Amino acid sequence: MQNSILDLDQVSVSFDGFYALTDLDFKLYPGELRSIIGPNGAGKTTFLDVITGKVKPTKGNVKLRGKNIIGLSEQKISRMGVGRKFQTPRVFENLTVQRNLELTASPTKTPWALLTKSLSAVARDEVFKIMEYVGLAPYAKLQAGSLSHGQKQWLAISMLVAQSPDIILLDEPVAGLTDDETSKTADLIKSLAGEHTVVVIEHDMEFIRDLGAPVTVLHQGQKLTEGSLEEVKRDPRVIEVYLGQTDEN
Amino acid sequence: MKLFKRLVPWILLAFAFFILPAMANSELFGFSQFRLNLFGRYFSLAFVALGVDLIWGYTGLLSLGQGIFFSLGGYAIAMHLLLVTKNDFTTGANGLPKFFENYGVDNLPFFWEPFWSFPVSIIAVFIVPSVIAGFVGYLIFRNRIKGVYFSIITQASLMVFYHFFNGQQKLVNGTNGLKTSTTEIFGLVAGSDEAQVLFFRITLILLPFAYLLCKYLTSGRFGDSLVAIRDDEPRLRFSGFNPTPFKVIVFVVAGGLAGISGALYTVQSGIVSPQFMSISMSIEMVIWVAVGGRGTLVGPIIGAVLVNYLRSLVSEALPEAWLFVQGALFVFVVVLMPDGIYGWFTKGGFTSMLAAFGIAKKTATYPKLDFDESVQEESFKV
Amino acid sequence: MTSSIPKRLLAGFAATAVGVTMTACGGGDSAGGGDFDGSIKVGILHSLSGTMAISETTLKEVEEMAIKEINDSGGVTIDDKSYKITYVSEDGASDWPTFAEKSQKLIDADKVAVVFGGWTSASRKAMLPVYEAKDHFLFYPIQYEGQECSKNIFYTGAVPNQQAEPAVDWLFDNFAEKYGKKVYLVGSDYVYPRTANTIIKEQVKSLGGVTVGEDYIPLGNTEVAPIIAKIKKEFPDGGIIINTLNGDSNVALFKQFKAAGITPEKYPIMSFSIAEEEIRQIGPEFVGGTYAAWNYFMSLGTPASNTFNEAFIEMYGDDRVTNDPMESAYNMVYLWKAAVEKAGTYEDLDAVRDAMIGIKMDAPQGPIEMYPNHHISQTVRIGEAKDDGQFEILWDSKTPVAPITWNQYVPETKGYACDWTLDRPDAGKYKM
Amino acid sequence: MDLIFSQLLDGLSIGAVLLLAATGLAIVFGLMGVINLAHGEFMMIGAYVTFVVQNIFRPLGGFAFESYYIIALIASFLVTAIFGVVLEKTLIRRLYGRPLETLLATWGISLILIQFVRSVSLAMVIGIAVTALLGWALQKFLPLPLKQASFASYLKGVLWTVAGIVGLIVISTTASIGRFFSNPWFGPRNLDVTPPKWLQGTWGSIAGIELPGIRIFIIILSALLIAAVVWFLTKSVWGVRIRAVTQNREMSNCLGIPTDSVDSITFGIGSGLAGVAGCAITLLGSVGPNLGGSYIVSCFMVIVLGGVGNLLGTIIASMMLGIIQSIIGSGSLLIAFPDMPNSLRSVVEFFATTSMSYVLVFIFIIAFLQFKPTGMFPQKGRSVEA
Repeated sequence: MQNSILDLDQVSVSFDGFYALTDLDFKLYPGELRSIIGPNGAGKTTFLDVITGKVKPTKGNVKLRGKNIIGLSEQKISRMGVGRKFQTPRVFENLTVQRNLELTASPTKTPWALLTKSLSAVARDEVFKIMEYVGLAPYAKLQAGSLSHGQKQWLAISMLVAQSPDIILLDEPVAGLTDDETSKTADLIKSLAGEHTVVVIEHDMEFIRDLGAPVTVLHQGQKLTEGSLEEVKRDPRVIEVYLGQTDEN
Repeated sequence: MKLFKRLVPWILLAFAFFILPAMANSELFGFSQFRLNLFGRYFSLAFVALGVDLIWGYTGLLSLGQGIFFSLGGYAIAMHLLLVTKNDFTTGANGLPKFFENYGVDNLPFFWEPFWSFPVSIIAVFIVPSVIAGFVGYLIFRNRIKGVYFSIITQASLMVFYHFFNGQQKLVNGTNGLKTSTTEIFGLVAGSDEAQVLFFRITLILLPFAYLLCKYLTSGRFGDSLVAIRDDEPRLRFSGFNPTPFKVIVFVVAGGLAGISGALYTVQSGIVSPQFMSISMSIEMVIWVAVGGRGTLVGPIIGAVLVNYLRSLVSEALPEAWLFVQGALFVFVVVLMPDGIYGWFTKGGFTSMLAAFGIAKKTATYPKLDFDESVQEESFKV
Repeated sequence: MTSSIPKRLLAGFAATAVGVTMTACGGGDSAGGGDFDGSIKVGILHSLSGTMAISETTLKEVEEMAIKEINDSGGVTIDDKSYKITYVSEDGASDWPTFAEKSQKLIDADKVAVVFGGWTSASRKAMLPVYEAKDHFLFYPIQYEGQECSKNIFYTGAVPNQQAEPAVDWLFDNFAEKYGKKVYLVGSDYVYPRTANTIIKEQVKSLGGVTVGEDYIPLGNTEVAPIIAKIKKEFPDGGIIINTLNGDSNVALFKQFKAAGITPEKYPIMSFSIAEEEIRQIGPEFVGGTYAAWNYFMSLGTPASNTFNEAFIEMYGDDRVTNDPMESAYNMVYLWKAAVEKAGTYEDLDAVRDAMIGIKMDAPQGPIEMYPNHHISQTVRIGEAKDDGQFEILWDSKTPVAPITWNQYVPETKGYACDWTLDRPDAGKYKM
Repeated sequence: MDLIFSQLLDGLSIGAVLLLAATGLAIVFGLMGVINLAHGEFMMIGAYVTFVVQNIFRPLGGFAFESYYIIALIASFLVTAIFGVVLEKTLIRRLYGRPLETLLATWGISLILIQFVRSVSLAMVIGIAVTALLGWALQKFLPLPLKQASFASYLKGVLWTVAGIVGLIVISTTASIGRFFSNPWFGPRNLDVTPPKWLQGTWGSIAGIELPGIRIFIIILSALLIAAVVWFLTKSVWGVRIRAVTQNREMSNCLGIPTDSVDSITFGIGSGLAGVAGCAITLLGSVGPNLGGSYIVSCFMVIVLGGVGNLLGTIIASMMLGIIQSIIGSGSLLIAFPDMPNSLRSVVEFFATTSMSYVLVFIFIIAFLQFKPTGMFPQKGRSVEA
């Protein structure tokens, strides 16, 4: 058996007695593509918060390549190769598209390096390639704030790609995108898997199906079940959980 | 045309450097030595405004404590001048600055000892504020204190320094502050016209350097990270950046600029006192930047000069009205002109106004700008 | 001051926009009108905005009144020519650097013959180097701590030997028997109270007394609870308190004193900065029964005093009061006029300054004279605040007391004097 | 023991003043995220209202005058609350979500208010009324095509400027009529507010310590006000609405809560509390244009120290600051521990003045925030965005 790249062991998170995650076990292997679904309040975002260091678990262990990362700052974890896209597309609105990408593509992220060195030609080429790929090239010199919602989603994902982390965490990457864009995003994500380890959180079942990846279902901070989408869909517990809910789609 | 635009600031600078002192000398158009001196002060305030712009306009951290660094620079240079000058006006019987006599202080407080030396004092003008800014900044930023909390804490720090300087007569002459008019520098009496013209020119020579420093800091990816901190700091963190050193560096530079500003201002106004650390002074620095245009580097310079010039005009004509005008300025800029004057011009506010009135751009621009000469000059300065 | 705002403002903008220095203020009307042969421009520099505006605007008013009186009675006469006094008023904005800046403006841009201005010691200290550097001419009207003697400044307020020292003597004469020779000092945290208290402490020591406590409150602070606690501890059954607080803190002090049971019956309180105007602001029910030492009280009752009071009320309304600083400010305009007439010039500042010394005047407070140390002799009076907002005069020095600039109680300055008629480099402070 | 008790009492009363002043700010800042630097000036307005009420009642004398203070408390709440609502509707509303901008704008407002009370006269009031009326009328009766023109917003500015200039002319002409019009109502002077007899002097004593009436009254008043605020926020309809809007604005909006009115009311109440604080402060100090400035920084310190949006934190923080200030500033440490080592002694002496006790308090706060950056009682949970 391969060594897991990310390993959550009995992780619990509580806010003033309310448990957002309860004794969650989760393993991720290099190159894997994994989808996570679950109704609202299932703890999906908290799950990402724990991995990226934004929230410190009340209990349990989180290991990245066998190294405990609990208590490390967000930037340290990020530098260890974990990238995240947020639920709402968060980009630097007052920088141009190109500069957004160049900033995240910077290999060393210390003030001194940014002041004295210019970005390598290779990295700059990479940025252009990404922009070409996602169709943002015409907007390269435009301020990110003036992009449409869909374009911002793309830019946010592109920034992750430019950052090129080992583990890519995507929180609702296709919310608010058109069908075309959605399927294009699915293609992009599939092409990333293999070289990177990708976790996708989504409500959009069509999209999850497109990805064709193993699915983990979270409910009330716990792992309900795991398996392929078809298996999961047949699980009576999953049906029960979702029936009570208003499905956003 | 483009070349011309680039030259404009330098022409203006040269004009201010050579022509204004000559005008003041011959009292041409009623432009007196006193006015020249005032303009020297306005320009020296542009330094601190540049610093505020770095930290607030670019990085989004509203410091209400720049007065600390401004005053420290002023105190450093003033104490040096007081120490090295030996004349009846400034020196007491014990060979120390006269005010020490009032409190029966016979030994110079130890921390003033280095200020006998000119080079040390000049370096201290920006190093001392920088170091303190670095220390304070590190403590604050390390804990991820930002937004209004940062503002409030810088204000509290300001109060610490204010009360300390106010309460310590024996060390820094308390409320009275330090006076430099009768001290001597480069063989001139600091309050004399010759020295004042010299200070004016030194200010103008240093200003482009401060500008270029800021330009250097803000133009590359370092500058981009500052803007990124302003836009979405947590996001930047998730991209692997540690914002703390960025913020500390910017705060340090802003502190150093404030120190230089304070020193230049002090020698031109003849006094540094704890009043420079009053709450209002530090907030005013912010409004200069806001009026000129935050997030641009020309803006703060325009703002500092323009607002202070306006202040002189209004408070000479009608002292009571200044607070009204100033208050209105705060509200107006924040609500209706968030980009400031320079931003309004460069971001198309002006053209869109003309367009709104249905005036064709080209033909209307020239007479309009010609008519308002001050606007034309100021907006391209440096 | 709301009159003709737009006109003056617009005039101001128009004038300065083309870089012309302005004289758009107050009485700076066109020069030499009417029956005058010319005009002399003087400067008035007080805080018209900020914390100190409360007190300083009254000085501006009384100086305007003196100028008006002089102009109405023929102006300044030099060589049989009469000159009208015009003035430029500037705002010190309660900000010491601004005082320095505006002084510079008055001297350089407006080219005034003399400046009347200041209130706080800090503002004077800020202006002093400007006048010394430019070798110009300032009149300062407020009682202050002394220990200063500038060639370029004339001081028409009291120095400690004309106010604080006699007051301490008087306190001991009247209350030492009951409370012992113990005093508690309360002051604002700036140079006047600190220096004055240094002198008082030395004096108390030489009189065989002790200073049991000394406290300073930052200007504008209104929290005095800790001080009350300390006073009650030192003086559980009453004792002598000397108060050199300035401004707002006084209101807080007296209100909270009363609430804490520190009342004049048990605690004789002597204040050096409370005059008629302040009684009204604090409220007579709080300060009534406390003492103050001044050279002038509105209730003095001499003909000269009544004339002065009536003229002021005539000009500014019958709800107004006069006080010592105002009288002092009024005097200095007349003193300057007399010196100019004696010197026969207003432009040669050296000559005017030389002529100044020895000028005598029948002021509202009685006879005064300018001494060679640039201070004036004054009569010292002690009054008790009454419910009608006036003082009842309990004691006076009968004759004017000569000013002593370098204090003789303080060891550092003991034996020093100032005499600007002497031709020696250390005339400002020489060993007697 | 005596000493400690009396210092505690002093500390409590200093703290009670801080608490009074900070409660309104805590509501506005904690619930709305608005930094109101004009809060101190609202206190000043409250103090001036007290002064006016006193002058109305003074001629009545007797019982009527003795009870004026109660009416002044209510009046100062109402008047400042109205000021607050007007400010919210005209200015603050445009700046929600931009706290730093609010900070600057409200500072501007505070400057205007300070100068306003200094120079307000009948002429000025007439002038302002004329400006407002004219400005409103000009907008109202503007021909429709002009209203819809592309330059309408600029035209609006021009019209207001015209109205403003007309107002200035009105001021100067009416002022020149006579003193009746031009005399400032309050002027830059400090004014005298006399507490009614029953508040003056001491209210008996406990264990040999006299209880100053004013101090006790302020402690009681602040306790009552806090109780009232807590009741309002937790039990009343509007209070619940306010909390709902604080927690989730969109959701509240969907549920039919008038969020606009909620904002106005919250800000109005916060301002009104400032007015009450101002009224209370007239008992301790003077009424003057600069009254507010000395409190504003301390108020923010209290809130930051206590934790934003937490009334309990505000209470504890203000009492803590009050007690520290009273114990350090009065130098009673020296008296209580007469035989401390010399080095320590000189340090304590160094800080045993009012100025230096401020320095110490502020240093203490900054140091405290090093360990607890979000105050004693931070807001918790996921809703607090990093």
